[in-house]
Amino acid sequence: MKGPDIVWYLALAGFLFCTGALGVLIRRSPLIVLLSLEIMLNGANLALIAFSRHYAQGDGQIFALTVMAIAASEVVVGLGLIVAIARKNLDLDVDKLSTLRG
Amino acid sequence: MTSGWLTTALILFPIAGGLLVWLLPLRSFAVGSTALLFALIEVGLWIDSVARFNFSRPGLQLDQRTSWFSDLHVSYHVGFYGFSLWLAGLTVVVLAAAIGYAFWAGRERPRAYYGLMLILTGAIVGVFVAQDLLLFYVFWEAMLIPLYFLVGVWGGAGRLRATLMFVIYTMAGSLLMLASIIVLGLSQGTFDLVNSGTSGSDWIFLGFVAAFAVKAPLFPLHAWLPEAYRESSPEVAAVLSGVVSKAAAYGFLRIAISKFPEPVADFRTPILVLAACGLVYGSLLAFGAPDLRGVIAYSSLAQMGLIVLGLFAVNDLGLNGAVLQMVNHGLISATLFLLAGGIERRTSTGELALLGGMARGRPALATVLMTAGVIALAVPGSTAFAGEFAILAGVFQTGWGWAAVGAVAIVLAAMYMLRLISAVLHQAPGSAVSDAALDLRPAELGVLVPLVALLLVLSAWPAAITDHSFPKTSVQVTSSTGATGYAPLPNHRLALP
Amino acid sequence: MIAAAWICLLAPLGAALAITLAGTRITRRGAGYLATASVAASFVAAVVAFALLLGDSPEERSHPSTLWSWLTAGQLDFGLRILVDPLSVFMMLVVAGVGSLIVAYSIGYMDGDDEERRYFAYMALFVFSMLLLVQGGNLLVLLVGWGLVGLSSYLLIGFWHDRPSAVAAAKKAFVMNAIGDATMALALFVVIQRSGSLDFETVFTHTGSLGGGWAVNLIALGLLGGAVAKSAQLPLQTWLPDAMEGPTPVSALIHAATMVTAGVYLIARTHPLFEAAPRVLELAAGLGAATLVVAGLIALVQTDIKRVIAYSTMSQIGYMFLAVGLGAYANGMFHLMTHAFFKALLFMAAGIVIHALAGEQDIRKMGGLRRLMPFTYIAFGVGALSLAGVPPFSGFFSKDSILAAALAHGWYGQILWVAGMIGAFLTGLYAFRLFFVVFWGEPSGFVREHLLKDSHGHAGEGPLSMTLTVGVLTVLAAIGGWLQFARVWTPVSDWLEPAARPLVEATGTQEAVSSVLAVALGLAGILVAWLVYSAGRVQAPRLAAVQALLEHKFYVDELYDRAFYRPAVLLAAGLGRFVEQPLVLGSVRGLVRSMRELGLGTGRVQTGLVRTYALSIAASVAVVTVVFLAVR
Amino acid sequence: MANVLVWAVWVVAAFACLGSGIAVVTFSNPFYSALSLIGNLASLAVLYLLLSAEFVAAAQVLVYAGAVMVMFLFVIGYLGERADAPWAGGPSWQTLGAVLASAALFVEVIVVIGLKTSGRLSDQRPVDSVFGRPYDIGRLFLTDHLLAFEITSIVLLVAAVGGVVLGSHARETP
Amino acid sequence: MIFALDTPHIDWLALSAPLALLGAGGVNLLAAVLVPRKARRVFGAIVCALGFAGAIVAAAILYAHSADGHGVIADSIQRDRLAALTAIIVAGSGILAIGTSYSEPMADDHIAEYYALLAWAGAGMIFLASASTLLTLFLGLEWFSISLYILCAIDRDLAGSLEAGLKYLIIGGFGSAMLLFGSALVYGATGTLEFHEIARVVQAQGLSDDALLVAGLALVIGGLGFKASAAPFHMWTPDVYEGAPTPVTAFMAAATKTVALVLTLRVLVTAFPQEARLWTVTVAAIACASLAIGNLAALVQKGLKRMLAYSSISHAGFMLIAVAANNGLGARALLYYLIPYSAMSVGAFAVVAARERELNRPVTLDNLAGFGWERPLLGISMMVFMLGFAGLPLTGGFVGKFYVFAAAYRHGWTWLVIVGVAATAVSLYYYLGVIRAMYMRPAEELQLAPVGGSPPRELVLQTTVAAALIVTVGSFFVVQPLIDVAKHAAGSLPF
Repeated sequence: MKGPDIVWYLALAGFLFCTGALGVLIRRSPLIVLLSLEIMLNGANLALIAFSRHYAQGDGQIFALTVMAIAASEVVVGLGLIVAIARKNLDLDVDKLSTLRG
Repeated sequence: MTSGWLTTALILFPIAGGLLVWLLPLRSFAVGSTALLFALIEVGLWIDSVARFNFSRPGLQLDQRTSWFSDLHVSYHVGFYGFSLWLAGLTVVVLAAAIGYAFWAGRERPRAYYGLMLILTGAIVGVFVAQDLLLFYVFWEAMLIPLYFLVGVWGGAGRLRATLMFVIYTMAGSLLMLASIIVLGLSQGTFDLVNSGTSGSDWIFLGFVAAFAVKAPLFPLHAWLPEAYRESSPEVAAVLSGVVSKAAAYGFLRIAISKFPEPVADFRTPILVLAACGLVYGSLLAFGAPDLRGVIAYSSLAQMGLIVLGLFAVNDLGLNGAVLQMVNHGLISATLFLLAGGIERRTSTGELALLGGMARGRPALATVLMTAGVIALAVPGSTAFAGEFAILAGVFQTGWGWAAVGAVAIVLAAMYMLRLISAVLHQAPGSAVSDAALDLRPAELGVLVPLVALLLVLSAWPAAITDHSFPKTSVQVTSSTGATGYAPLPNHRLALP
Repeated sequence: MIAAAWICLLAPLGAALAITLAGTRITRRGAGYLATASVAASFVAAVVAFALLLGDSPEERSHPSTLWSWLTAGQLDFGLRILVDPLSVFMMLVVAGVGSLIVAYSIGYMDGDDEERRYFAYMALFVFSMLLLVQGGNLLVLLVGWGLVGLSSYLLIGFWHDRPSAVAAAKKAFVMNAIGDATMALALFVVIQRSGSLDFETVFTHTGSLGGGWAVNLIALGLLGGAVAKSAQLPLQTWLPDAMEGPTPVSALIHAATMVTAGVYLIARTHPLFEAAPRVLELAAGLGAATLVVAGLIALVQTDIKRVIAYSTMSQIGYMFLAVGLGAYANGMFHLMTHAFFKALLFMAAGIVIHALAGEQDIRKMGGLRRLMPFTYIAFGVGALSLAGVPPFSGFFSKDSILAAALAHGWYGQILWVAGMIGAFLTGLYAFRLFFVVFWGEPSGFVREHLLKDSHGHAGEGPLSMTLTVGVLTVLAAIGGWLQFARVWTPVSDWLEPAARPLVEATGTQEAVSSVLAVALGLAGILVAWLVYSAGRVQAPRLAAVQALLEHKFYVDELYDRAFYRPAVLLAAGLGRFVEQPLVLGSVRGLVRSMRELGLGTGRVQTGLVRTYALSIAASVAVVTVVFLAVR
Repeated sequence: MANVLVWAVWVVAAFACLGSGIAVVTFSNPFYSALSLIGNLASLAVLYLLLSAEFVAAAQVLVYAGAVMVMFLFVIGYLGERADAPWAGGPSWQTLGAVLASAALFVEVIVVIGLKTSGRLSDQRPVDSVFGRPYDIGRLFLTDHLLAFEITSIVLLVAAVGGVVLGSHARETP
Repeated sequence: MIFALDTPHIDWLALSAPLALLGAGGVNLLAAVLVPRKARRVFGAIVCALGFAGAIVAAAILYAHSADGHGVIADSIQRDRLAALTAIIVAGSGILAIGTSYSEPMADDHIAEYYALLAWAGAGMIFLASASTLLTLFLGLEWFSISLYILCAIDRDLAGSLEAGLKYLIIGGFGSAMLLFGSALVYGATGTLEFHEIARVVQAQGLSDDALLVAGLALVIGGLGFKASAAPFHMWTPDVYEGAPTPVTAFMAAATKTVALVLTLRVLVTAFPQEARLWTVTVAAIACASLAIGNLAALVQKGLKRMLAYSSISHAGFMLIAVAANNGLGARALLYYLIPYSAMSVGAFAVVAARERELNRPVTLDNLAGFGWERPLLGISMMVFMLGFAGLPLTGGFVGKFYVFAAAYRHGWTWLVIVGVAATAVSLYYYLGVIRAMYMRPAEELQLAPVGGSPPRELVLQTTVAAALIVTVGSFFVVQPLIDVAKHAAGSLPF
């Protein structure tokens, strides 16, 4: 089952990662920013699993699995924050959350 | 040495005293008198160390050494040379006078005030006895912290800007010195001043020079000086110009000159130029200054220029004269600042245009100011003259032009100092001078007379210092010009065994 | 002998200190007595020293004594050292002798001043300083005394410190003298460099090795600068007339008898150094000659009684400079002594006049004092005659021998001799202008108002302390010159010979020619003065330009003001405004400000937008990666 | 043949992955973004399968696309639809910088890969049958990565506490 | 299938410090349910403090018994003195942070969770300090980061707290993603996650200029720099420090920085020794940037917390100089410096907290006027902390800076010494500005405690500050023992 070279996966992983980064950089909705972070993590995961396959060694997969769990944790906390912010009737716009500056 | 504890005691005793008066919940009077007592005992300790010091023996004495951290070979190493002994003496005397004056004048928050003064005493003494580069730096900076408070809290209306300028400017200079200390210490393998050899690095030398030149101050690095001297309370200004500036001169002597013979030779001319500029420039500005403190402040600038001139002559006359002049100027400017304080207290101004005629009916004030003033302008026969003469005679050996500049400064000194004396004492009473402005009180005399008396004693016997500062062989002529008669001295180096 | 010398030196210092420290615990009169006693003690000690020194053979009359090392530096050691030799003893006698008379005179003169104690302390300090100057055993001690007399002169000129003019005059005197001190110090630096010592004997024995050329000339010039400043010779003469702001006894002591003649002493004392630089020595003589003429001219138009005498002092010191500059040291010193007598006498007599007229010094308000103050009249007359060099008064003997020495000194000396002769005429003229205007004629209204009312309750000529001392000085001025009559009777020259061997010896003919001519010219001056100012037979020529030139003292004051003082003031102000503020202070403030600006700049990037923060991370990582990939 | 099939699957999954990724970032409505992310995760799961990471693929679908995204959708639903336009708002240099930085990172990854292909990345090592299976993963989690396993659970616990602390607002909101 | 698992040996001692804190956190979590609301504050603080104290004891024992470092638990973590010393510093900061938190006017309902999260954050940091694989590195990082996200936002009454939390979370996630992708690339380059293995593989296969490896290294440096709040990855720091509850800020400033820097050192030195030519320069550049930006921005700050945040950025710069030096002296310098630095950080923020509680509004330079005279102990302490930050003698900060510069010089980088010196000079302006505000403003500008008189004597807070003061000053005098400890800890690293 000889599929594409590992480099293709890697390119895809890189693309995902950068897409996610772009999302973080251009979006103002904290929800979408969180989603973009997930994409970045997934890009990294893809790279890890690809390398794991390349080396025929499970460490990368283990790493990817823990990343999944960590991502979930971040999402939980992030969503909790977003809900708390929404409850304080603050705008859900990271650009408006700029009372701290200077 | 067996008496090394005495040196440590000279540092720690006032600091302990400072902490004590600061922490004990004493009342104002008790705080002041306790502090004064500590200061006087400190003077006694110093006298004891003079008594134990063997002036005929070269090398470090009353030394004590303990390792501080060994991996970089840094140690607590203190001890006295002849000249540092005198500078320490200057410190304890001036600080005692300053504390006495403050005690008389009364200061708010006395516990903190006297605590800081005593701590300052210890720190300055520390600078003069430290024989380890890092320890020197520690005391050097530690000296600045109490000063920051003393100027900043108890100063005049413009004190905030003055302190900011003073502390940041001088510390910026010191930090360059820190860089130099690190480089020197690591390249030598030890931070000990006595054990380490000399260095030929210009950059390290310049780092040290930067610190000392700012602190002294050397023209044109004196931007902090006018405001710091004007805004401090008089006794702090006395300490600043009398003692703290001497720490810089001491630094030139102990480190810059004795550790860097080649760079000294390379940079002698530029430094002498700056010193000479400072001498004339300070004198001229002192002549133009509109107020008491301004005159004394700029005259300090001039005097520091003179002292540096002497130091960088690097010969017997120059070095001995410089040490003598350090002590002289310390006592003189302390006296003058305290007097200025007394006058300002009476007239609530230091503007010369508003003063005058204070000699009439105030014989003590007139006598003390006149005596201090004529000594300050280095009238022949005064100890200041002895110092100036030796310095200029020393620097003359380097080049006649330096001494010619110095001669100009002699005349200018007469001009600004007489202007000051006349503006305060003579002619018709100024608008700020009322009959309510009394003569010096006994307490003030108690502070000032000892200072003036010391000056007079030194005037009778300046050799007390010049004969007991350096081992006779410390200045070595490394190359001779082969001229006839008394060997002139283009290339000297100072070696402190 | 050494002990006597030390006592002589230290007695006045002790008195000065005692008076200062005692404060109000000593009465005003007591202070006067103490000061007088101390100076008198000095005189006695000086006499003792003189007597003892007389016992030595002439070649061994040199006894140094060091109290302790004053200033040391490595191998160099400058002791607190005195030298007792004929020259110093001669000066000690003059200083302590005239000094004690003048201090005693002051007791009466200063009576009633509310700061008498300070006055006597200063006077005692001055005598000490002057003695230190003349007794100093090395150049440094000499310089110390030199400076200290300047200091006490400053203190005494400005004694009445609520007068702005007095304070200004005092400052001027001090600063001018400081210039001299500075040039002397420079000379000393060269000496140190060349000989490694300042002791007279050592230095003089090194004179040969001083190396000709610039070094020795520089030394001599430096010393000459000091001498010129102290003795108010051209071009540093302007302070002396102003110094008349001080009390009259001060003028008598400091600005006539002793301090101002120190320059003469200096040249005599350091003559080996000057002799090694003959051009400089000639310069000194030339300056003296110029001064004696210029000062004589100015004295003609002055209206202040003390200023006239002051200019005459300058003029007479010009003679002394002329003498020592030509190498006739003994003649100069002799004139120094007689001058001390008659000039002190003139001042003190003038002081009696001033005292009687409640401080008035303008001669135009005086007149006809002859009858009202007969004693003063006689005393002043003796002084004036002596000044004019009329035999047998003292001035005749000393001045004429100077002129004779000039004649003996080749063509240069002969030019100066002419100047001296002109000076002799001028001396007679201005001295007797003063004398006739003040004493002859009818008492002016002003005089009557003061003297006839007899407001002092005294006979108008002062207390005994004044009249007695003036009397003594009158005698001395009259007969003091008999100590020496050149070529016949020369004890002064013989005495000074071991200390300062003269370079010229006038012949009998020269002596005779000079004497006759000088006396004649002096008498001519007196005659002209009588014609113009007393008899009114001749109108003084009215040359407005010359008059103005003389009244403004050749505009030297104005010149110095424009050339030195004002530039210094402007420079001080200019440096403050254009260097100190903008450059020295401004640069630091500017640095602080720019730092703050940078800080504010970083604050502007800190937008508060979380996206920006992420962008900065992403961009930085991208950059780092590129760099790593590029340089790996 | 199998290779062609693998390639085909790969291409489809890859493009789905790319498209859904871009969609997540560019949809203005968070709801659609979240849905796109589910698609993205699913397509990634396929890719994982192709890389013999079967357990990971399963977990991706079950845990990630299932549990986590459900929570996401829940919150989005709770907060209501708050759309914001991508590329809008903020300083213009922000957007420009964002694109540049992202593009730069991508180019760098490509360059890195490009530099690497001449090397060893093309030869994949053969894998045994257990590779990527639950057994293998379980073994690793209990042996080499025991600590990681435990720590992961702790992090999840922390997050849970965080969720409670941040989400429970009984006291607040009038 | 035979389930013959070769489970690794569990070195409980190596884990004892995090475990103590985990336990303390757990107890607190239970307390949130079981202990009455009024007692929770005291209980939580005590349990948490006991946890940190236990961690210190455990770490001390670990230090004593780990003279030669080695990997444990399947080489997931490293048992060595470096980790133990870091644990002690972190746990010490934790105790001080608890003291600072004690009277923080925070809502009671989450107080137990607060202490639980504090303990867990500490546990995460201590764990992270011993991480020896990229996986445990990532996990530990997230462990304490997530705890901190929550802690930042926990005081919902505090304006800016939620904003700070969200910003921290987003940027934290972004930074973690960078680190993760970097880890993936490194893994791709070497096929291993374990630090020593990475170094070995790179050495054995000559990968030192491998593109994947260096790209991964760049991303890893970015991720670590973010945690250390070094410029240009620093921009979240001021906002988060300002918005977070002050005690949390205190803990973050001290502990996060400690662990991030130690970890940066460990990763770079252990895993990437072959890449030293790249990362030393990079870290030096980052250090310079941090020094410049941190100091310049701090110059113009009015708010004290924000100013201290920028100051912490500049300190990251200072300590990164020690990392960049890449020598034993640098490691020693870093580890020594962290001791007084942590104490000063927590102490300074504790004083800020005290003033905040007095005024009930954010502390600025202006409303600090007269504080020094009013509260002598706090004033003196703040003064000492500021002097310590500025690196003046009689504080450990001086010796720390001295060692850092010495390390830079020994690496041959005198220019870096000059940069550090210049930065210090600039920093004096604002550090002394604080002292000036406290002591030197004229009386009419004094802002005394608000109506209601002096606040209750906060014995715990004052004790905390005093302890920080003692550490700050004490570390100046007892340099030798501390340096010995730091030397042994640095001995764990392959220099």
